This record gives sequence, structure tokens and C-alpha cells, in this order.
Amino acid sequence: MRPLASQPDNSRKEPFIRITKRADISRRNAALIRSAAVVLALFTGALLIITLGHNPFYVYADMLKGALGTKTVFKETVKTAVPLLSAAIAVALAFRMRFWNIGAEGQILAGAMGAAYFALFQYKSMPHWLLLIVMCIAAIVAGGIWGLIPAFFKAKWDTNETLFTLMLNYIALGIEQYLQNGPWKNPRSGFPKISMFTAEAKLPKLFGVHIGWVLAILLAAAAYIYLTHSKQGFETAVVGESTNTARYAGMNVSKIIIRTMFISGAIAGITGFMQVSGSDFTLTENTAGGVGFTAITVAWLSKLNPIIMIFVSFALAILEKGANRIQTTFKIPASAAEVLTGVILFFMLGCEFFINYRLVFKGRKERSNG
Amino acid sequence: MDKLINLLYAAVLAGTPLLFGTLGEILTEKSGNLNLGVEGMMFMGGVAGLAGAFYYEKFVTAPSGALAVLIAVICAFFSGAFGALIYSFLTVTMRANQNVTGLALTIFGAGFGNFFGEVMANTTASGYAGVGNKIKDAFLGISIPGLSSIPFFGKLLFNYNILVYLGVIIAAAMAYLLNKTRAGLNLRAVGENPATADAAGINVTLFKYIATCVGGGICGIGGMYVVMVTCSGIWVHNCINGMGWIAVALVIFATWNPSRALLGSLVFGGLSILRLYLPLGIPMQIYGTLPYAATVVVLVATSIRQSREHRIPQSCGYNYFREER
Amino acid sequence: MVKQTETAVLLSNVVKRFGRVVANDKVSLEVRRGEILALLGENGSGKTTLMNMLSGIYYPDEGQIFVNGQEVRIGSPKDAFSLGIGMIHQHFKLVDVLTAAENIILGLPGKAKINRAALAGEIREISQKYGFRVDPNKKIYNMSVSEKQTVEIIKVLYRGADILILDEPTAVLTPQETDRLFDVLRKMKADNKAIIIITHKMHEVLSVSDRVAILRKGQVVGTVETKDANRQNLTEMMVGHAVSLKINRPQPAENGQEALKIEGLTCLNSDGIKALDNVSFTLRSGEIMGVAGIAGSGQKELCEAITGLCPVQQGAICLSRPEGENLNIVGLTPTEIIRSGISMAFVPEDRLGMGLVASMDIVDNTMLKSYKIGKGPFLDRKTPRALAKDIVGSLEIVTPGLNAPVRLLSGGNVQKVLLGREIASKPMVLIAAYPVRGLDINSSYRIYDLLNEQKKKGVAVLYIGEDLDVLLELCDWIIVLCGGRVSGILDASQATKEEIGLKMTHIDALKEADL
Amino acid sequence: SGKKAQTSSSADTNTASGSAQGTQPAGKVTLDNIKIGFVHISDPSDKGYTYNHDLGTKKMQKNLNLRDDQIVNKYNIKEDDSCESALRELAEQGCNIIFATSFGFEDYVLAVAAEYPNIQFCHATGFQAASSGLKNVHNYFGKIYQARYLSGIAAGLKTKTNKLGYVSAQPFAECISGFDSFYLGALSVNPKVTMDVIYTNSWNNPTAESQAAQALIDRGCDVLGQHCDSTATQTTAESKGIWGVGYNSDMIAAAPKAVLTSAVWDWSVYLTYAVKSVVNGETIPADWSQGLAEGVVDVSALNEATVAGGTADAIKKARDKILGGWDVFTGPLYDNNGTEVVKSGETYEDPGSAPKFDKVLKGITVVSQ
Ligand SMILES: Nc1ncnc2c1ncn2[C@@H]1O[C@H](COP(=O)(O)OP(=O)(O)OP(=O)(O)O)[C@@H](O)[C@H]1O
Ligand SMILES: Nc1ncnc2c1ncn2[C@@H]1O[C@H](COP(=O)(O)OP(=O)(O)OP(=O)(O)O)[C@@H](O)[C@H]1O
Ligand SMILES: [Mg+2]
Ligand SMILES: [Mg+2]
Repeated sequence: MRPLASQPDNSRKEPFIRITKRADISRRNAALIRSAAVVLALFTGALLIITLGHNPFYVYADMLKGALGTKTVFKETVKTAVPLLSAAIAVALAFRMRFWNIGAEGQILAGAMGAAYFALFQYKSMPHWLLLIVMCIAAIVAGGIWGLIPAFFKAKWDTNETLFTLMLNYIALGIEQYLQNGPWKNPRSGFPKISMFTAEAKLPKLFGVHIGWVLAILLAAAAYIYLTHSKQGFETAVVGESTNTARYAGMNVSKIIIRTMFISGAIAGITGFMQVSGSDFTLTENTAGGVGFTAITVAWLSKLNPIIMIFVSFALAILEKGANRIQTTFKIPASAAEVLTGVILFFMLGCEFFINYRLVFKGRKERSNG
Repeated sequence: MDKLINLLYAAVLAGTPLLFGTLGEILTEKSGNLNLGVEGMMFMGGVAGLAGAFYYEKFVTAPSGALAVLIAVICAFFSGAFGALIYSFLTVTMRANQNVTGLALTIFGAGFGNFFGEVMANTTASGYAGVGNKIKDAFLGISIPGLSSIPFFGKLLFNYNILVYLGVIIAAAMAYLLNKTRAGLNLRAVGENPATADAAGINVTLFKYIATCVGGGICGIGGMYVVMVTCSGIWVHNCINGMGWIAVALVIFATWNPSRALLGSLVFGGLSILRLYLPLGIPMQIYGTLPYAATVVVLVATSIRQSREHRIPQSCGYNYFREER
Repeated sequence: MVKQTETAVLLSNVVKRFGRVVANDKVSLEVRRGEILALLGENGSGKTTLMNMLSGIYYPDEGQIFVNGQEVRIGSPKDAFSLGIGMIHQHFKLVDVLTAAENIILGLPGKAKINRAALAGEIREISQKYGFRVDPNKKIYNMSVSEKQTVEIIKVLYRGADILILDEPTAVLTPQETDRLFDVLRKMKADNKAIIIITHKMHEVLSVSDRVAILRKGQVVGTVETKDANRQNLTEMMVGHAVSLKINRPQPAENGQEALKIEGLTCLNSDGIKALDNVSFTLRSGEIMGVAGIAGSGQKELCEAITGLCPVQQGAICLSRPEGENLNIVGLTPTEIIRSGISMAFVPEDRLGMGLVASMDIVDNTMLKSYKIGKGPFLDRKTPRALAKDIVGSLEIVTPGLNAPVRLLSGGNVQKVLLGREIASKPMVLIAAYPVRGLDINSSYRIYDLLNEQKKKGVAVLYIGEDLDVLLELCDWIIVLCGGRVSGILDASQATKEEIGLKMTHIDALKEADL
Repeated sequence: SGKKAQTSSSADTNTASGSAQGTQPAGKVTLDNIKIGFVHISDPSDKGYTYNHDLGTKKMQKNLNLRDDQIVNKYNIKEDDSCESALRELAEQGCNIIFATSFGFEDYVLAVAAEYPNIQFCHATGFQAASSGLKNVHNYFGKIYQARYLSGIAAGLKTKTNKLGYVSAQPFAECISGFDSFYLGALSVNPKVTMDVIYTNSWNNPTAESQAAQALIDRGCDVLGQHCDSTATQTTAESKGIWGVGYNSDMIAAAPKAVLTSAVWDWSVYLTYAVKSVVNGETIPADWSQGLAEGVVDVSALNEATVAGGTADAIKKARDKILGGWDVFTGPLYDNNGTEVVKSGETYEDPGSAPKFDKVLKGITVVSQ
């Protein structure tokens, strides 16, 4: 057949590389790809470390040692992981409903304030165990309410929850600062600081770490069961998929949105309770300290699966502790450690690509999977 | 009267870095990319803008203020765009989760900014990474003979630093681009419905890359504003201080409309400094939450009468793959 | 002078795989200028995939494509446009928040600034040439389905396409709209354009096409001239074996009880406009009532009002309860309706957006409306799993497994899942809105059979349809809606298509007279 | 518990800083084997508080001729019980003396100190050492108000509008006594001067500091003092063509056209003293606060380009007065409601090392508290 002059020459149009979706991938291969990503991330990080003038092997070894090397630091790492885990569970619940709760930070703080009130002012009126329970309930209520406010407006007028929850973070922080500078300020201290809790208001320890870690793992298990096996979890997922479908199925969409966000906020509140009662023993403006944001990373990296979150939050805690450690040992500034953390996260994110897709190179015919 | 002018003037200055961040993120989100890393890109732009001016000053015997501004803008732009490029590569090409990538970029960018800021500071005798007076002056308010001295309007309209006007120009240019041009139309289509754009022959990947990187560049200029104007050309540790997050919020407030971004950043800027100009006897920690509370109120009010047009671009947050169902 | 034999597109041994699925298996096909080629095949037989390779959405794994005699590689939709290939997709590819004109010029080269006035002129010109009516400045989200389709066609024409592909363009059109579309297609054919149309409606194939190519399981099993074709032989080629294309209408139950009684129903739609106006009718057990009407005449609101999803302004909706006494469900929520003991099933028009959860598997979708059954806070997945297995088996649903998200199933199979679940709830009243839309002829008849089985079991069926032939064959009564009002209730065994068609536009005529 | 510390620290062999020798033998602590730990809330890149402490550490190291591996800095430690484990890690690494520099660390210091009676713990800005009953916990701070008083003199002489501005961080005694003394210094040379104060509600937020400075300028202030970490107050003053007085370290380099002088710290004085005390086996007082006389605080070199004529003399006179035993908070002093807070002839003295004076004096307006 004679080519027509007017036709564009398309003969070289086959792209050099094409992307196709993988049908499925074996667990082994997925693990292999993820490990490769970690290696690649460490390698890139190593380049960074070399430019800083250090030996990457020593630095990495020290990071590991700083996070896991001794009992003390190991406990510290667990303690860092606990709020990450529970806050990640909190946001994951909302995310399952496609409610973009970036307000865990504020909900944690609200919960912490609720718990702190009883720890500071009611510690004399009840026994240790009761006080802890009351604090926990106060945190649940306060965090839940802080989560419920944007949910109410979302349910009623479809108000954008991303912005709403973000704004509530700042408002919670303002309230905390007010309490710290004013009504709750420790009168004995010149500094605007809230008093330390008394022993009655402190969480007991198990194996050297406050029992928040047990609570967090239980929460993860409970959240897993809730999301996959409970009626309410089912409703949450359906509402997340389509409110139309939920309404069709006879679900009360508003109620479900509000309920889910109450639970999400409440778990964030529990996180706040564990922080003040297990870790800080007082309330400060750093009680949430960015945990609410890191938790989002944990939740997504875990694909919203609470069981996987246990491991991811621990991994991020190792990263955080390790990064802190090398500041002391190698005088690598915190900022450089942050860059390193960012790079490692980038690689972890990028590697998912190779799990979901694969590349087909020009000339090589794609074979069917099998 | 003077008090009001002062307040408005200060509001404009407070709103400008937010304006850049908001505009950059609007452009980004218009392409369907929800880049939460504005904070990081502002850090990156901030440090690079300073570095540009700083090293220019170092290597030239008689630095020119105007050229320093230009260099700072360009460096900030490309640095912010570089951050956005990482983001684009991960989300557009590698199809990584947009939320987490943005958060990772925030961590990375903040580290990047503080690290290089400190590296620069360590090269100076005084311990400050800062530029000289000539360059500092170039970032001060301009004074247009005649115009600037008009009562009331002179100060309110013709007396700002050059970046304020740049911000307004970018906003106007973006409004024009999005509403009047083919490129803008195609960009909106990419953000709304990439499959449709793709089927219409638009290079979705290219549009996403360009919009995200240019958007990141604009965010970078916002960071540079903080360093060169607010901090007068000196690196201050953690100088961006959450501004990127406010910018992300203002995008929603501005309903993805560059002209409303002008208003939004002005109002937010104004509310954030109101405490300094209009003491009301409220505890300052509570007063400080006013801009956030007001944002919530406006948000609820607008959501009550929400129109179809002023929504987030539909595909925003989701990655596109042609063969996906 | 039109050269009838000039080849526009030639596909040769084209193969496309998705993972393990071979969607197209060594397909060869010729498309000529000045002809309309119909592509026919069961759901999932690979028609859309094949066309997507022509339009640049997919890239073939093997094989060659020739356009105008030259071998080409179509790597993107842009390449397709430059070859003059334009496709109107099964699911509209339009940006909702943009205007018609904006959608039409998407992605086209031209001056940086859009000249809206000139553009509107050009669009009017094309519209006039082919006889469309469209407002260039109307936003897509304000448009009816047929308006959207018109925009799609203009979009393709505006780009100067002379090879046109239409993937199930009539699935959502009324017969009148379909006729208008076909007129346009014939005009284009006269313009020497090459046209490929995919449709599941046999009468359309027969009336509009010149040739028919039949796909089965990804392979072309034959091409026939339309003049040599008929419903029966085409269907047999498609399916691979003989099938019966008759709807056996069982006699309605003798004096069945009143299952649903609607009186003076008035509803507003989501935009606050009156969508139903004083509608009254009665539906008895063991009969099928068809609802005819042009799209948007209030069908959606009628279904949703009965199921408690659409608020009612005025009137009564009485449903019978097993215990006997009737209940007016106006003002009750769907949950309250279920709790009151009324068993009603609803197959909504929007399958994946309302009836099913696209990302969930068949099991979870099976329990969508029944998950609350049983004590305790936990889900019982055992019963739904057994039920799902049952549905998959008895309705011959093609699926990779019970745990595959329904999003991955073909349209026909999606519909079967939905219908299967609704029937399994043993309803007294079954409401089915456009249940065969987009389904191949074989699946459609399967659905008709299912509805008739329900009728025989004594269920009262409300069937919203668009194909008047089917309505006449399947239903006992036909209620015609026009602009939200009932313009007639006819006995289906006596009514004619013309009569119904007239009543579908009847009130418009009245309204005009009123003015 | 000392035994427990030993075992776990021997497992923690430190590759980089070569602390492989582990815990000190029970024998004598010498300058050659002493190990010093620091816990900081941020790192030196803050260019403020931690930066200055770090400078002090370096100076102390030089003074005492210590090796790098004798000093372990823990940066970016939060004020929660990660501070506790940082302290414990330092103890396990064999530190003989540990400095914790942020106020919020105090309670954790007390907890750990109780477990390690042989290690000295020094906490800056705190107030509980004396009352804790622990012999190995010590509070320290400096009389920075004396330096501020001197810097206030430069401001008082410079102002043309007779209105000073002051950007402060938080409304509590340390900040309040700080701006009081600054104002008193200015008042001593300029009886017409008044002062406006704005709090930023944070220690390091250049945007807020710059905005506060701008607001003060808009109120007619023409010399700005500060009690925040960043240089934004000074650079804003410079950009508006007015003047300022820096804090923490010499800020002239940041705003050479504006800065008159700065009130600065020299922490090495205490650090050197405390380390020496450990080596010499001497007790460190529970509350240590020294000032101008000992060189802990001072004003930096005056900026000849900006200060008003006679500033150097006036400051010298005041300095001599202070060195001669007079102190800043000498009555009669009235708060801004007119109540007499320090009686005539009396001098207010802080009970501990941390400032306690929290009355806003007459002539000072706090804008929106
Ligand atoms: N994006 C995709 N990813 C994976 N598989 C796909 C995809 N698109 C189509 N398929 C597969 O290709 C086969 C053919 O699908 P196709 O959409 O072409 O059918 P069809 O003939 O158009 O059906 P219908 O008549 O219902 O429109 C299907 O069986 C399906 O398995
Ligand atoms: N992305 C996908 N991944 C895997 N399988 C897919 C995918 N998309 C489609 N399929 C498979 O494609 C088959 C049919 O798909 P398709 O939607 O093309 O059918 P369809 O007949 O076109 O439906 P309809 O006529 O309603 O449009 C299904 O059996 C499903 O298994
Ligand atoms: Mg199809
Ligand atoms: Mg199909």
C-alpha cells in the first residue's frame, strides 16, 4: 500500500518505555522490591552522608544503635512509636471514610487538655486507677468533640474538612497556650509552665515503658477488627465510597460521619492522654509535637491497615531516634538528618510503583503473566 | 486614619508570602496534584533566594540591587520548582500517594532550608548568613515619585516592596491563564478529569509536571519573601514557621481562584496582625487564634451555599493512569 | 462521487492483553469510507478495547494498524486525532465544570487566547450542518444526557475527524434522540466519513449499519452485510449457540393485592424544581408495570420517592405489609421503611454510584442492605458469602472470584450482581430502573426472564425502561410520564408504540397550548 | 542503680566519640578524665539561646583545655520524658556533670538526679534545686537585667520620639523583669521616655517578631529592644530607618545601621566554674546567679555609627554604679497602676537564680496582652 503524503509519520511513535499494570505480584517479589527500595534509599542517603564528611557505615550503624542499641534507647524508641501508632489509627479511621482529617494534632491536644484537667485539679479526689480511667475518658470526650465539630459541619453542609481540621489545630494550640500562661500556670514557677503531674496521674510501666504501648497495640487490633469485621466499620467504608450508596443502603450518613469522626478524635485524644500521662507528665504546647502529621504518613504507608501500622510506626520511630542520635555522635545537624529522613521516605514511596506497575521496553513484546 | 492605613499596609505585607504560597498551590491543584509540601518548598525557595543574592554579592565588586532581586527570585523559583519536581516525579510518574509525598517533601524541604542556611552562616565571620545594605534596600518598599506621596492611597498602593507587586501580577496572570487561554483550559481539564483531557489529546503528564513545578516555584518565591523581606536578607532558623500550611488552607478559602487568593491572603494577613493594632483586652493566645476561627466561619458560611464551580478540581489527590479503570 | 470501497482503517492480527485476560486475540478488521460498520459482541468481548487502540487510549501488544493504507503507530489520543480518528467513549469524556465550547476545543492547537465568539460561531455552523441543537456556553453539568452526547459528537467533528467511533452511543438516549443521532450519522456517511458504531440494540444495528462485525471472546467471528443479517443470526454468531429472543409474558396474577398505591405524589428534584406533579397509580402483586417517558421526566424521583430517598412534597405512597394493613411511607427514611417490615427492592439506574460499592467485593456488596441483620456489633459474612456464591452461580456471573472488587466486573455482570442481590431479598415490590442499559442482548433477555420469574412469584414489579418494544412485550401496564405528570396509563397488550410515543410528549403539547 | 548503669553502658560502645573506656572508675575525677554532658532543647542553628550556650561550652572547653570527646551534646531534646532518657544516657556514658539548659527539663532532671547521686546536674533557669533536697542538683542563671539596664541607656539617649518599643516573647517574670530593667536604664538618662511592649507568644518566630516591630514603629517608637531569638526586630528597625538594641549575642552584623548595642550572655563563666568545682571536689551552690561583675552578662561593643553622643560615658557611669553595689531594681518603683512595688531606699533581690520580678512598671504599656 502506498503511503499518503499527507499522513504524519507515525512509524517511530512506539514509546521507548511503556508502563503497564501488573496483574498481581507475589508476596515474595513485593518484599524484594520494598527491600530494594530501602537499599537504594540507604545508598542515596550514604552519598549525602559522604558529602557531610562521614563514613555512611558508621553513621547507619550508629543510627541503629541509637534507636535499638541499648535497653534505654530501645524503650525510648518504643515510646516514640506509641503516639505515632495510635494517632495513625485515629486518622486511618477517618481516611477510610475519605474524611481528610489532618487535625489529629489538635485532637491530641484537646485530649491531652481533657486528661490534664483531672490530673492537675482532681488528683486528690480519687484513687490512682480511677483517676487514670477518668483522665482517659476525659481525653476521649475532649478529643472526640474536637473531631466531631468538623464532622458535624461536613455532614450538614459538606463543609471542607481538610481546612476545618487544620484550623482547629491552631485553635487548640491557642487554647493550650492560654491555659499554660494563665489559669493553669504553675504558680510556683516564674515560667509559664503547667505543673508536673503527681504520681497518681502517671501511667504505670510495663517492661520499662508506660503501658500506652500495650494500649496502642490493643487499639490497633481493635481498629483492625472494627474496620474489617464490624457493622460500623462497614458503614464507614461505604460512606467513604459513596454517600449515595450509603443512603440507598439505608444508612444514616450524617450519623456515620459524626460517629466515625468522634471515634477518630477520641483515639487521637487517647494519644494525648498517653503523652501527658505516660511520657510528659505535664501538658505543654509540644504535647502533640507534629505527631498528628507524621501519623498521616504512617497511615498511608500502611495502606490504612492498623496491623501494618504497628511496624511502620516503629520503623519511623527508629528513623527519628536514629536521626537524633547522629546529631550527638557525628554533629550532623538536625536539618541534615531531616533531609536524610525525607530521602528515605521518597524512596519508600517511589518503590510502590514497581509493585503496582511494570515497564515494557520498546521492541520487547509483553508476555502474558504466568 | 493613619492607624487604618498602617493596619492595611501591614496586612498586605503579612499576606504577601501567603499569597505566593496560595497561588503556587492553586496552580498545582488545578493540575490535580494535591501537594501538601508547600512548607517544604517555601523553605527551599527561601534558602536558595538568599543564597543567590548572598553569593552574587560575594563575587561581584559592585552588586546591583535590582539584579540581586532578580537573582533571588530566579533562584527561589527554581529551588521551589526542584522540590515540586521531586514531588511530580514521585506522584505523576511513579504514582506514589500524593498526601504522603507532600508530607515527606515538607520534612525534606525544611531540612534542606535549615541545612544550607546554616552552611552559609558558618562561612561568615559574624555567624549570620545575611546580605549587605545595598541588597537589603532593594527589598524595601519602593517609592514612586508623585504617586507614593498621594495622601492615603500613596502609601496603600504605591509604597510596597517589589515582591508585593510581583505577587499581584502573578495572581492576575494566573487568572488570565486559567480563564482566557487554551493552556489554562487544558490545565483545568487535566485537573478535573485527566482521562477526558488525555482522550482530547492533552499531554496530561506534561501539564501536571509543568503546573506543579511552576506552582512550586511560586511557593519558593513566597519563602524567599520571608527570608529577604520579613527577615531582611538573613537566614533565621525555621523561618517559614508553618506558613506553608496556612497557604494550603487559603487555597480552599480562595476556592481555587487566584483573584480570591488576593483577598484571602489580605484578610488572613490582616487578622494575623490585628492583635498588634487593635488591642481588645482578650488574652493574646486566644486573640492569636482569630484568623483561624475567622477562616472556619467563612468556610462554613460559603459551604452553606456551595456552588458547583467553586470546588476542588475533581481529580485532585488521585493519580492518573491511562489504562486504569 | 463516493468510492464505496476505499479502506479507511485496517486492523491486522491485533492482540491486547490485560494481565491474564486476552481482551483482543488476533483481531483483523476493515473499515471503509462512506459506510457505517456496526461492532457487535457480548459484554466483555473486547469491542471497547479494540476501539481504544484506534483512539490511542491503549497500545496494542501485537499486530498492525493501517490508516489510509499506511501502517501507523497510535501512541496517544493525539496521534489518533492527527490521523483523523475520533472516538465517542462509552462513558462520556467531558469536563463537567466547563462549557460545551470549552470541552470541544480541549487540547486543540490554536491561538493562546480563546476567542469565544468565533468559537461559538464555528460550533453553530457545524450544528447547523448536521442538525444539532446545542448551546456552546452551557455548562456540561447542566446538560441532559443527550445534550452531552451532542457535545461529544461535535467535539469529534470539530477536530475534523473522518473516522468516527461511537461506543454504545444510544445506551442512554431516548428513541427520538436515537433517531436524530442516526440521521446525523447518515449525513456523515454521505460526507464519505468512515463510521464505527458499537451497540447492543439489535434493531439499531439493523437500521443504521451497512456491515456488521461480530466479536466473541476477543476474536472476530465474522463480518456480514447488514442486508443479509437479522436479529436471530446475529445473536447466534455473538453467543455461539442458538438463543431464544422471545419474552414469554406470563399472565398477571388474578386480582393480586394492591402492593403499591401512589396518590397525588409531588416531589422536587435536587435543584428544587418540581420533578413529579400529582402522580397517582396502583401496582398490584404479580404484575409488571412499565414506566415510559423521555429521560428526565421524573423517573428517577419516582423511584427514589418510593424508596424514601427523595423527600416528598405532597401525596401518599402506600405499601402493603405482609401482615396486611398498608403503610404510608411518606416521611420515613429507608431504614425506617425496612424496619416497618416492608420488603422492597430497588435496582437503581446508577449501578456503581448508588446500587453497589465499586471497590468492595461481591460478598460485601451482597450484604450492603442486610449487613445489620443479626445481633451484635460484628458482621456476619458467612451468610452473604453463601448467598453471593448462589447469585454468581445461578446468574452465571463472570468474575475472577468472590473477592474481586465489583469495579473490575463487566457492566453486564455488575448488573447481575445488583439484580441478584435485590431479588434475593424476596421483595414484595421490585423497582428496576433501566436494568438492561448497556447489557448485551443475551444478558438483557436473561434479565427479562428474571423479572418475569419474580412476577410469577407474585412480586409487584415497577420497570423503568426506554425501549418501547421491550416495554410492550414485557409489561402488563405502561404508565407514561411526561414532565413529571402522568400522561396516560395503558394496557400493554393493546397499546402501540406510536400511542406511547405521543403520550411521552403529550403534556409538552398541552403546556404549549396553556401558554 | 549505679551498677545497672555500668552494665548497660558497657554495651553501648560508642564508635565515633571514642567513649569506649565506659564509665569512670570510682577514682578521682580530673580535668583529663572528666566527662561533661549537655541536654539542649534545640541546636546551635537557632542562633539564639542554644547557640549562645554552645559558644559558652566551647569557651569553657578552651579555658580548661578539654578534649572534644569529653563533651557530649544532646540536641533537640523535647521537654518530655525523652529528656529523662537523654539524661540517663549521658549518665550511662560516664558523664560526671550534666547541664540541662531549658526550663522545661527541670522535673526530669530532679527525677534522674535522685538515681545518680555521684553525678552533678546543673539546670538553667529553674527554681527547684534548693527545695528538692538533692545535693547534686543546682540551678543557675545570670543577672541579665543588669546588661539590659545598660543597653536601655543607649536606647534612652538615642530616642527622638521619647518612645521605646520592645518585642518580648512571653508574659512572665524573666521577660517582664527584662523589659523593666531596659526601661529603667533608658529612664535614668531620659526622664521623658515611655515604652510600648508587644509579646509574640513564641521564642523564635521571625515573622511575628518583624510584625510586632512594625506595629511598634507604627505606634511611634523609634528604638526597639527585644527578648526573642531572631534578628527580625533589629532588621525591621533598620529597614524603617530607626534603631534597636539586640539580645543574646552581638547583633550588629545583622543590622549595622540600626543596632546600638546588644545585651549578651557569656555562659562559659558558669560552665567553667561548675566543671572546676567537680574536679576540685567543691560544692556547687543550689542557686547561682551572677552578673556584670563576673562577666556573665554585658553589653556588646557599642556601634559607633549609631549610638548617640555620650552613650559610652553614661553606660560606663552606670556600670561603675552597679559594680559598686547598687542594683537595678532600687525603689521607689511603681507599677503601671501607680502602686509602689519597691519602696524607696529598698532594692528588690531575686530569691533564687531565676528572675521573679513580674511587675510592669509605670511608663510601660503592654499592647494587647
Ligand atoms: N483497563 C483494563 N484493564 C484490564 N482489563 C481490561 C481493561 N479494559 C478491558 N479489559 C478486559 O478486556 C476485555 C474486553 O473488554 P471490553 O471493554 O473491550 O469489552 P466490550 O466488548 O467493550 O464490552 P461491552 O459490550 O460491555 O462494552 C474484558 O473482558 C476485560 O477483561
Ligand atoms: N482494570 C481491570 N482489571 C482487571 N480486570 C478488568 C479490569 N477492567 C475490566 N476487567 C475485566 O473485564 C471484564 C469485562 O469488562 P468490561 O467493562 O469491558 O465489560 P463490558 O462488557 O464493557 O461492560 P459494559 O457493557 O457494561 O460496559 C470483566 O470480566 C473484568 O474481569
Ligand atoms: Mg465496551
Ligand atoms: Mg462495556
